[in-house]
Amino acid sequence: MITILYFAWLRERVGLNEEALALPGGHVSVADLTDMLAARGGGYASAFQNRRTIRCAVNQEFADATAVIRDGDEVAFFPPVTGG
Amino acid sequence: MITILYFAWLRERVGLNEEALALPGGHVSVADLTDMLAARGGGYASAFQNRRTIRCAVNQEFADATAVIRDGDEVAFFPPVTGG
Amino acid sequence: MARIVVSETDFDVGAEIAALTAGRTDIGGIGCFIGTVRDAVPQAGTPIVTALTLEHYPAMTERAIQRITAEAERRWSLLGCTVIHRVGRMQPGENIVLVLAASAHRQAALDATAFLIDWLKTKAPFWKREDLADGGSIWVEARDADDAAAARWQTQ
Amino acid sequence: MARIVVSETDFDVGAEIAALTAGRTDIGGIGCFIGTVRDAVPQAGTPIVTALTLEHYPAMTERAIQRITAEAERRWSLLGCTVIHRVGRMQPGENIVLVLAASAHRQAALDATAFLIDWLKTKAPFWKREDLADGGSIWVEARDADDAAAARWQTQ
Repeated sequence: MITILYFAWLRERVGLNEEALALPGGHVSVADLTDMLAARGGGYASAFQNRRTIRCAVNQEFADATAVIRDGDEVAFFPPVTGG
Repeated sequence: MITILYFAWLRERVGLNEEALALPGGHVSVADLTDMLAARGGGYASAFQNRRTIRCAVNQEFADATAVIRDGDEVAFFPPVTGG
Repeated sequence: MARIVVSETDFDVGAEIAALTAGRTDIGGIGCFIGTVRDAVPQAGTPIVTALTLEHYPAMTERAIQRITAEAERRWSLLGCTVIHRVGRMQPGENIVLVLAASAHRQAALDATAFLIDWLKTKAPFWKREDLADGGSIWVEARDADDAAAARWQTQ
Repeated sequence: MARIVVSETDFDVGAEIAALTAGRTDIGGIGCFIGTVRDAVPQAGTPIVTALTLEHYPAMTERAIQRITAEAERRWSLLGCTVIHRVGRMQPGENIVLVLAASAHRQAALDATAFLIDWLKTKAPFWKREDLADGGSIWVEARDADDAAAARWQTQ
């Protein structure tokens, strides 16, 4: 199982703060996980429709589309940060 | 008459905070006034020996060596500033 | 070692500076930046923001800020460094973020301050939502200018 | 219109920031620089400065600072600007100078702050004398680096 967190407007569109997901093959790339989530349609499709506006962190570290997610990881999806 | 003020180590070398001086021709350049003062010898010669380290203001405005000093003016000599 | 605080509570700039410099006589300059809630959005210019909400990623936030302050301490000889970032809901005029950087020399203090706020804006997991006078709300979009400001420091 | 103070009295950074921002909701960022008395001279590194005395040219000082703040207000859209410079004798660790610049945008606030301190160091009639642990005293020499820092702003 992995934990997926959503922040800002991704959280609002998906309608969840977080969820658990069983990984089919034990690991997956960020890009493939994004495709899987987008394919769910509805709020997920809306949240993930424009990949350019989505950032990801794996285990609290920024990660790019090629990063590998393994069982037990915490994955977060969010828009580009706007603090400061 | 003009008023001449000295600051920082120029003040210490000259030994005066300020003095009054009658201008011979009613006006003089900063460079010529500097020469006149240096020619007095003693503390004045010591104060004015290295022109590169001396700055001048006429009537509370920074002035270069070619600036003209007229009767009634306030002239100040000091080293490069070091505040802030 | 930097002082890092992520909190809903407002900060006291004077007290933070006093804590940073207490008992020290080797500091020559302290750079400081305070970000505050503005009631106008850049596009409009008129006061239409009624509140700002800062969301963050709690498990990641302090670690991300530690990375940023460690990088500042690697690049400049700092004698002290403080980053306080508020989260939650704030009114126009309230403080959002405080950056302090102390050094023997002013240029290091000023450069480190600019670096810290530039990187905080682009490399720490915070998101701003503005509540508007018309009852709606918008998520603030990341600005290309912020990315460019942060990228200035990459070449050093 | 900038707030300019030249005084022997210490300043309260928190109170100055509060005065600059009181009742305002259009400010997005406040840049701040505080210069303090350091007990080490650059050449030595060890604590040998026992006191610092700031001499100035009273009839000229405020006018020179007004020129500098007016130039900052011409270059950047500032919503507030404060310059406080102390004169007289100070101990290591004490405040010497405070610069505040407020703007809708952080880059303007940070740039104006750096500009103000760079120009104060090279265009306002202050002179520093350091009393040393060996009983002597030296007039601080102007640094080429300060002239270079001030000259950065000429090309803009």
